[in-house]
Amino acid sequence: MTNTSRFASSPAVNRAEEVSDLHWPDDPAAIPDWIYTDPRIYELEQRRIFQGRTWNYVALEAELPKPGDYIRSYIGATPIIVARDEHGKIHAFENRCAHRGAEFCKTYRGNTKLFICPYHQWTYDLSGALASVPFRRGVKGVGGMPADFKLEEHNLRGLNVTCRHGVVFASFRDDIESFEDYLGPDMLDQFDTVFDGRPLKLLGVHRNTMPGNWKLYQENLKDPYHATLLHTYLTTFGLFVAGNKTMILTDSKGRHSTLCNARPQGRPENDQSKKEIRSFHAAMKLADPRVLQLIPEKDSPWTSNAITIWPNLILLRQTNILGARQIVPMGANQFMLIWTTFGYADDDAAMEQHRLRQNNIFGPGGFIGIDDNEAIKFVQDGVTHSIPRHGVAPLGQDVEGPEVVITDRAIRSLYRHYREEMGL
Amino acid sequence: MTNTSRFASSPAVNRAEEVSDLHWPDDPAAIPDWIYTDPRIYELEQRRIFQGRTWNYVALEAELPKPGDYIRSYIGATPIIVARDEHGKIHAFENRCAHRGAEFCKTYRGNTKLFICPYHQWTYDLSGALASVPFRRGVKGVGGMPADFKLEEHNLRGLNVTCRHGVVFASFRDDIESFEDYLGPDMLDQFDTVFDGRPLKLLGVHRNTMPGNWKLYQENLKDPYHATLLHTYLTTFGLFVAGNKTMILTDSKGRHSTLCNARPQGRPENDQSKKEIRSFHAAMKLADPRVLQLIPEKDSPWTSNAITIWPNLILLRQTNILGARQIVPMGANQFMLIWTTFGYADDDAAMEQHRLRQNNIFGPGGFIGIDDNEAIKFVQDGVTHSIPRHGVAPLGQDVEGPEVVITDRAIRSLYRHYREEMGL
Amino acid sequence: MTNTSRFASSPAVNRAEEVSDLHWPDDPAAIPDWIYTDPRIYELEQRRIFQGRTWNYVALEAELPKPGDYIRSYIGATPIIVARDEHGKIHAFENRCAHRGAEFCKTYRGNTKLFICPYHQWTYDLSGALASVPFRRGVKGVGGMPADFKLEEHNLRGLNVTCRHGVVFASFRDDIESFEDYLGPDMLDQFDTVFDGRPLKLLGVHRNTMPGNWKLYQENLKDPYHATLLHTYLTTFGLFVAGNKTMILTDSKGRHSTLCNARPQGRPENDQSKKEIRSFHAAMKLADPRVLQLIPEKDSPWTSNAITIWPNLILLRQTNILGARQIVPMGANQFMLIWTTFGYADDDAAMEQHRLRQNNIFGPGGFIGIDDNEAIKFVQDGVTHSIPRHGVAPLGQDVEGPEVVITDRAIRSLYRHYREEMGL
Amino acid sequence: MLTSAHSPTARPLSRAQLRDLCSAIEEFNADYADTLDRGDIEQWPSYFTEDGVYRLIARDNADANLPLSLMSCEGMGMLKDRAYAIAHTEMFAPRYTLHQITQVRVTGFDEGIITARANYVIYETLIDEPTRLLQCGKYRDTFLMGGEKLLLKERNCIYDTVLVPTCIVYPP
Amino acid sequence: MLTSAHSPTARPLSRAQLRDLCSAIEEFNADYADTLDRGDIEQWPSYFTEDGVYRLIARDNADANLPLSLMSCEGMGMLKDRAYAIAHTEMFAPRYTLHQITQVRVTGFDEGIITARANYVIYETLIDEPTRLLQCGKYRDTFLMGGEKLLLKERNCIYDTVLVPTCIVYPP
Amino acid sequence: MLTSAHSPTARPLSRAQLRDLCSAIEEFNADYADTLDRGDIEQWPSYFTEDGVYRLIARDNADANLPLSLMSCEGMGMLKDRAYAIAHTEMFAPRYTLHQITQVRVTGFDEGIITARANYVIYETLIDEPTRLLQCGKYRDTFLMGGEKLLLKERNCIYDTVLVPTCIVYPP
Ligand code: FES
Ligand code: FES
Ligand code: FES
Ligand SMILES: [Fe+3]
Ligand SMILES: [Fe+3]
Ligand SMILES: [Fe+3]
Repeated sequence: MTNTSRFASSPAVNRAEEVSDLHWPDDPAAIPDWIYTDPRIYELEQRRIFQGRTWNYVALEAELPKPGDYIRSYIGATPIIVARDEHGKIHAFENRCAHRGAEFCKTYRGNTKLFICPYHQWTYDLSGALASVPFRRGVKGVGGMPADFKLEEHNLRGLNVTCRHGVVFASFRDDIESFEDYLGPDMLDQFDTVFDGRPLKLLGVHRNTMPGNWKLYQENLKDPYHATLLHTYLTTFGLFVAGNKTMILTDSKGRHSTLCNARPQGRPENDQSKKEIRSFHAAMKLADPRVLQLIPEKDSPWTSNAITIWPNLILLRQTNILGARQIVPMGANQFMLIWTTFGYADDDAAMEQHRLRQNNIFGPGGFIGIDDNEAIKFVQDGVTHSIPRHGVAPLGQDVEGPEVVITDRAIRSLYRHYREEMGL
Repeated sequence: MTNTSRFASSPAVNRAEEVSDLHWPDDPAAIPDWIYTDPRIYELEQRRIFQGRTWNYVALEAELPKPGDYIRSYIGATPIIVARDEHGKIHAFENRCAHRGAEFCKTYRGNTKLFICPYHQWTYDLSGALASVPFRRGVKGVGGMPADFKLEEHNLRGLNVTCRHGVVFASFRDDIESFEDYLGPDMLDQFDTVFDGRPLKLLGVHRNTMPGNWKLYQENLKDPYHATLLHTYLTTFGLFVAGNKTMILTDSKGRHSTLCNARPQGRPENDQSKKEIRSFHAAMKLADPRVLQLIPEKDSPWTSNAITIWPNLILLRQTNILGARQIVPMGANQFMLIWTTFGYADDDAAMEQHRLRQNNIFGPGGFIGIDDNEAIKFVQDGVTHSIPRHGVAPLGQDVEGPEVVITDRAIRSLYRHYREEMGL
Repeated sequence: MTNTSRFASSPAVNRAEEVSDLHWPDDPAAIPDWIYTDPRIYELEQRRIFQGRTWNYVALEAELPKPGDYIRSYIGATPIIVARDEHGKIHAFENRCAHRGAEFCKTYRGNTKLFICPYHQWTYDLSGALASVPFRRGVKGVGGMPADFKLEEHNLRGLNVTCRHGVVFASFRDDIESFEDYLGPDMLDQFDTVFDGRPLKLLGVHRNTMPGNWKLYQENLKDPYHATLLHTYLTTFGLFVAGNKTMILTDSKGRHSTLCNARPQGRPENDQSKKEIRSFHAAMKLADPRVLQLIPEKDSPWTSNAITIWPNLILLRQTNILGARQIVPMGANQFMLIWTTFGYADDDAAMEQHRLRQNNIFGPGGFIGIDDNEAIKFVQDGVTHSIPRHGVAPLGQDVEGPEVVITDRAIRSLYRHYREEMGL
Repeated sequence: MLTSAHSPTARPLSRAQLRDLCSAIEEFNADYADTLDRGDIEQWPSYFTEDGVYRLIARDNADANLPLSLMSCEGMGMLKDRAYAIAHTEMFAPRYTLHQITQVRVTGFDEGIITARANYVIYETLIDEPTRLLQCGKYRDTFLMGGEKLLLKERNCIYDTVLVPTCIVYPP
Repeated sequence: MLTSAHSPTARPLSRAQLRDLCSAIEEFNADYADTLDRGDIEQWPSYFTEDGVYRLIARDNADANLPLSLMSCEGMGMLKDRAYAIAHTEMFAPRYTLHQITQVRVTGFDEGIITARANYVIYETLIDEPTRLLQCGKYRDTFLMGGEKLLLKERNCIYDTVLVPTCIVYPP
Repeated sequence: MLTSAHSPTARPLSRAQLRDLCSAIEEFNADYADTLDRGDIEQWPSYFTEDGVYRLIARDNADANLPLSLMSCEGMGMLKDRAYAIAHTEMFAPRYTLHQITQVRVTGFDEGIITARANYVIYETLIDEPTRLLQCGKYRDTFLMGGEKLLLKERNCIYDTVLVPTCIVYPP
């Protein structure tokens, strides 16, 4: 990275550090409200987590297949650009002009040779390096840049980039372990069940704002308890049922996790666990079952893998849906979700159509997406307006094995890691 | 109340206590701008006043006549539920799930046997007690709640409830005087002129947001000066005129008050005081006077009683209108008003129609409501954007008797009490 | 000014002073992000700059030609009223009632003898002096104002007012140099080229909000670099081109500035500097060139003068357009612009029509206005969401002469002054 | 219930009749809105019959069968009294309003009485403030057709915007 | 492309025919919107043909020729499955919605197949929250005319509000 | 005054004529809006006559009889120059706009000159920002009827949204 002298931390962040009045409760199952509501925590998270030693999802290679292709993206709340240069190499850099700070790129995606900031036309190449500034030598021999002005000292702030099986991750830090070590063997194995190296095909992108703290979304995907209770589409049609064969993995640091579920053939028999599930609609039948039809395509024992990669990525394989959800925090009580849906480049037309049809389950208009989005709003409403205290995640034990489904183990392990990173 | 260990105060509130830079002016008639604009004061008010030793209006019994009936309500900014159990007892508790904090009830009113939080289906009875949690023992003998998990330690946060003559009040504190002692004899007498014990009939509810600090509304109803100047409908038609027989009462602590006015028969003669009143329209006549017609129904000497009960209730009896206005603060510069309008259960159809017709005077579209709502916006605009200083409430003397009408006595007494409660 | 005891500073401002964590970078060309984003800086600017020893533009005399005419205006974020009394004298005072603080005047402009606050009808004359309060002596000899109540102690907060050539400036301070000394000889000369003493005629007013910090607008008009790069209408049609005869003046304190440009006859030849300008469209021709036609009306060597008068005024003479732009800050990241467009009272109908037509260039829908408004949003977006650091304004040298066009000299000199005033 | 589906029509109308009635009501609503949006409130009663009824009703009250109205005028007298109060006696900051009235639908016709509905949205603009949505809702109307001229026998405005921003000055 | 100008009509229509079709579609849209705004979602499929197609498409996906839809129903089965889910199985806070549908324009007519477009805006109101704009966009429709009755063979809703606020429960 | 009540018509029109004119103008406005909302600004001048006049006027200036316009095009030359500038030379972030045009009302007809009015609301959507109300106002139009085809001789847009959010790029 270049001109690091320009990258001093902000007063906001300095002040955010004054959180000495915040005390984490002793009960290991307790989660204090203030991690969802306090703006100082939000500022601190930007620096300690998103700008810290983390690999952040920023793009799929399939979104920028050709040299010159680029997309706008984010790390934490920071707008960035991901671009592929003429040699095919992928770069990522801040979407902030090195001159006066303009967020110069305002298109979702495109193809270009150069990025030109509109204000004063400072011009950057596909690696984010400053290529030229107008009137560098002034006009008629007067004015312009100082004699000692060096273009290379005014590049866009570059990011550390890594790709695996078509997925692009970036970090503000150079001193960080490899992505493979970051995930660890078990998560990497899960990652590779979704991204098995086959070229991907982008099907589309959805975006929505969520009226809640971004961590509530990480929790949601680490929470098998809600999965088997809230979602009629999962419970009634057996996509995720407590009775199914299940596995819950976390990495050694407890920050990443995967929920695996093996859907039985046909409809789940009316087993014991159903009684406890109000969302189970025994009578319900689909007039058009194609939306749930499983077309075998992997030799995985699992029919769904819900992978959370800390801090900003949710990977979901459910039946034949493949999707990446990018978390973009927008303050303590709001975040943006970017739902990138894809298939494999070698899908035939029928399979592509099947994935598109099945996607009715997810997204901001999906049968399951609506449940979760609303539930997260309910929680943020509660912690924002009620008398501050703490919630509890007491289910299961930390020592239990991966097959135990009614557990908050993955949530507790996340917050152990979080407290370390945040110094709380 | 239960699991008090979970009710530690919030960092926001802790930080709100740092108000040492705020100094109340020496002039007893002065009111500093910062009580209307400073977010720290707002936070402190939530804890010291709304969560302090106060009785807060939360419902009319007529809103939940049957067992299982409930309504959403608020104390301060905190969403609560008021419910009537199978034995007819009324309970109030926070609208915040004891599990992860969801604001689980999102309907104005309804009837139920149980409250089920949608996220993980924790289920509460009509008293707010946790009745069941799904998968408490896990599945197939593994997972689930710890062995020592006790339902009764995870009830919804209950409130101290009292009812008088069909009106429901609640408090976060158990160590508080009775409602009757809280009002004191004079205010209680006023309260009973509106609520004489006859069953009430709910006519409807209006809601609006007010772009001002909530205390401005308390002041407005303690301010006979504006009443006789701002409101053409009061002055021109003699509903509230300085020249009328008037009484202004406060309780011994100065926090509650009542403005009583006796409307003369017919139209007020063009007396001395009219000259000073620009809002007086001598020429004005009503094409349809029914809206102001007084149908005698009480042996009270007064035709209007404007009762302010600290901190969140305005009771208004004006001619034949009966209404309760609940104040819900929403930050330093905004609050919600909930206007609950009612009659008596034994009103005949004509009387009910008369009350409904007369209600054109009040509410967010009422002839008088518009005047006040706008005036309060004007004040908030002024104190927010001008150079901070203080306003003055100098009229009258604190020692004067209740018959003196041109006085700010009730406003000054309120703020003496307020400073004590707030430690300012 | 009166009752200054009432004008104590606000807690917000007191707390705003705690900016010890903010450090201005050593590089004289560097400008830190936090001056555009930190709310404490915004509060401090209100007090140190807008309420400090500055002359703030508040009106044109042509907006209030007759006795009793008034307009709403602002100094910093503070709403004020500018009024002409029966003797023709112009007064300015806060738009905040001395009683309870209502912003009582809610019309753009009007004519009146008295200002009556609607809440309790305190009545002020055209100088802002309190003329009367209703029921001062109460009713029937009781209540009302204390015996020692003095009207003259409750006037509206008056401002120090000065006029030059039909332009009205005001200051919260009495201990301030004359407007002429405030501008200094060179700026005064520039001011007088726009306002040569001829009576003005108001053509209209436009208002828009800008999603950026107010200082970015001052910079924009002190930035010849962008002028010659961003604006196709300037570059392609030669209205402002690096190659043109140019002059950049600042006052001795470096807070005010003027950019002068002399447009060549006809279209600028395709000179050297064009190559560097991406916004230059050699091919572009106007189907209707009247919008750019220069009708000679001044003996000035310049065809455009862009004058920035610290802190809230931009004066623009471009071709035959005459305009004043008033800056009204609305928080750290937003401000309002009030574009007042005028001609001379002795313009004939054709000249007035010409000015109106030419005004298509400026304003929130103008060919140039759009460019600048968008550019400023881009910068605020960048400094708000990227990792806080500093921008650079390195062009040119501080010692260079006024003819050097590719320079940030005026920006740097502004911030030297700014740091002194702000104590940063 | 006021918010339920439309009432059956007594005698079925031909497409052409329906279309003519519909466009007549659209014209009526355009003039009604323009009168209010010009601030010419004292003309507002002229859109009603002598016994005309106007009600402004919060949707939650309507759904709960609670009889309260935010505004309620029974007949020309109360219509005129409200118009006069707004024009001459009520205190409020000056404001611009703009109506958008869409989906006019004739739902019944019988003996010169037309029942119809429409959706409305009202934007309010205060000085130096952004334009905001003041209220959206549904008209539930009964018109009297006198020759070419339509008059409102009853207009019920059922508003979705239950949480009223500050206050409603001009009747929707 | 779905957001491009309207397709040429096969046989030119007379003004009168156009006007009649247009007002018929306006009536259709008024009823369609009223059904949804009453929350009567289970009636929604009845506005489509047996093979009717419904799609809700983000404008940026449409412009980039990406095939993904936010909602997608191919035929009556999927239409009914979505209606049932909304009515009975999905968890969401109660809400009011209000449609405004404007600029209905018939763009083609051939063999009883009508192509048309319109603009829509939907307002959403949650309990104790201000009314907010949920989504605005364009209908790109194909109607089947069966005698007097119109049914949707295809409704594509192309929405400008790419950044969806929380979620879309009821189909626009 | 531009915001005052509508001008009297020279010769009274029959209901049918009024209806036909009204629906013709509704079609015109639908196409006008669709052209702008597709971003096809260079087609915009084609909706005007050679001597067509376009003005965008703040309501407070109109009410105060101040002659300034936010945009002003006198004739085809200036219309094309503005269209070209927006399409090729002005710098602004890409945006979606959506018009809603309602209450089209024919207010006069004489010698093939039609005066009409309507209300408009424009929504603007920027990348990764919520849709916002850009402006609402009133069209005050004069159309020239050439056979079947309508063209604008004059369109005055009087906008209520006096406090413009940032800027207006595309003419309303
Ligand atoms: S801000 Fe980017 S070139 Fe100046
Ligand atoms: S949050 Fe209520 S059950 Fe989990
Ligand atoms: S606030 Fe102005 S008179 Fe009382
Ligand atoms: Fe879920
Ligand atoms: Fe009042
Ligand atoms: Fe510029």
